[in-house]
Amino acid sequence: MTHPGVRVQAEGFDVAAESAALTAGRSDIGAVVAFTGLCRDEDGTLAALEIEHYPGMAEEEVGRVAAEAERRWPLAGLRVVHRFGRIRPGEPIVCVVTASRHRQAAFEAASFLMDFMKTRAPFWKKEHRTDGTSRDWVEAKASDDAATERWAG
Amino acid sequence: MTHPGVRVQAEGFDVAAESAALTAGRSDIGAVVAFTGLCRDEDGTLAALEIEHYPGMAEEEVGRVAAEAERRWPLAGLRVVHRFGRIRPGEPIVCVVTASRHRQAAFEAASFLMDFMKTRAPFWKKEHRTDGTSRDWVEAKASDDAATERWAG
Amino acid sequence: MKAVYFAWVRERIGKTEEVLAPPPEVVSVADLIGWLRGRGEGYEAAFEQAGAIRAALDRSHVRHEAPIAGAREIAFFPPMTGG
Amino acid sequence: MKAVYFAWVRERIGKTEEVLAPPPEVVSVADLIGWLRGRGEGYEAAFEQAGAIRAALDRSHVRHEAPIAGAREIAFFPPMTGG
Repeated sequence: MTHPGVRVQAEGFDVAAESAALTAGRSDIGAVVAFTGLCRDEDGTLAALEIEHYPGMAEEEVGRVAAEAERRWPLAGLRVVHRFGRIRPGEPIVCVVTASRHRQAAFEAASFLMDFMKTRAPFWKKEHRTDGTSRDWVEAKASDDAATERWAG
Repeated sequence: MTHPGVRVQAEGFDVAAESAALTAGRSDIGAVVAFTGLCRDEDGTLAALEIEHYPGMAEEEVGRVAAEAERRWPLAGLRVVHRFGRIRPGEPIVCVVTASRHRQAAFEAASFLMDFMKTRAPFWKKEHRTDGTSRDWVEAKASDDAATERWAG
Repeated sequence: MKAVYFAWVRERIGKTEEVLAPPPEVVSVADLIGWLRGRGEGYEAAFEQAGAIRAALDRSHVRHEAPIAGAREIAFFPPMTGG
Repeated sequence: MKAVYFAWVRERIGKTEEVLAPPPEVVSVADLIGWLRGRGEGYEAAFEQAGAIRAALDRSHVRHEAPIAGAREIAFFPPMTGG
């Protein structure tokens, strides 16, 4: 169930290179949407995020979401890269790149992938605070569940 | 009414550089959406697109659309670059980059910008065919009007 | 007032711009289109489906009902196909 | 069957994985959670809000009603916060 466009890694990534890989040598692609999710510093209170994942399942589950996106939209290609480990404010955490003939498919598929990544991919974020006193697990947001729900049916 | 994030130019652009310019030195941005619109070869029938624009109004109208996006969504920044002149299959025509704390604002604003770019920005595409026989103006699509309509209200 | 034309409106009229001096009874954009249609075959071809033609006054989109008084530049063009 | 734990479920239980040999009356994921809660304070703390805990059997999400028979690996973790 691992998908050739999906990677889970500790290293950073280059979203431009991911996009270029999808469009290289092709002239049937009219739209590329590249989403990058970045670590925010939460008004200076966050020193770093530590992202734990379920090795094996993370790749497989993201692959299942990717396959579902390809089933729903006519995509020319997609890439998903999700990092784990320690990530500092300003650094990228995740990217999703979708390519299609038309813009609506590319936009919707990228948005769908991110919504499902939030609620189905086995990653968990722990916050390391700048004051050193607390290290809390980020809580899942109801708004993310709601965002996922809108793709039902 | 020209907007500092808007450019209309004959030259190509680097969407990664546009994104980097929005996020450089900031750690309050959680999401960047970069849309790139590319010239398709229409199954080998298209040799090139020639894009005519209304100098002055093109910049102003895209600027008005950009200002409206900023009014509707809490954006940390946006960039829009639209090319004119002769563009070959595989080459980029337009890019829209939006940055925000949260992904939904970035996705929606980018999609909104593209929908309005299609229906309000004074650009016209003429097709140069590979068979050399015809040079037709691209017709506006009802689907683009419909896409714009969904942002009404 | 200066008129500018784009895409196939420009091609059919056969010029990119010109100075117009319409008579005082030409009040709205629609009036101006009607007046231009009487100026020759090219104009007639450009404006034959008048409802499809878009107009801008001083670089802002306007409806055909809009008054043209005071505008320095009027533009006529087909529906946009950028993006 | 191997059990693996993630995030605060792992922290509360105090281990990343272990081999479980539940009795035959433990049929579903929910049964296994109930059985684990009897194994000590850490498990009780991890599963005190059992409804909030997510489970996966052989790396696929499952509901708590799912039977565990035949699975080689069961995982317990809090709601995901990736992306």
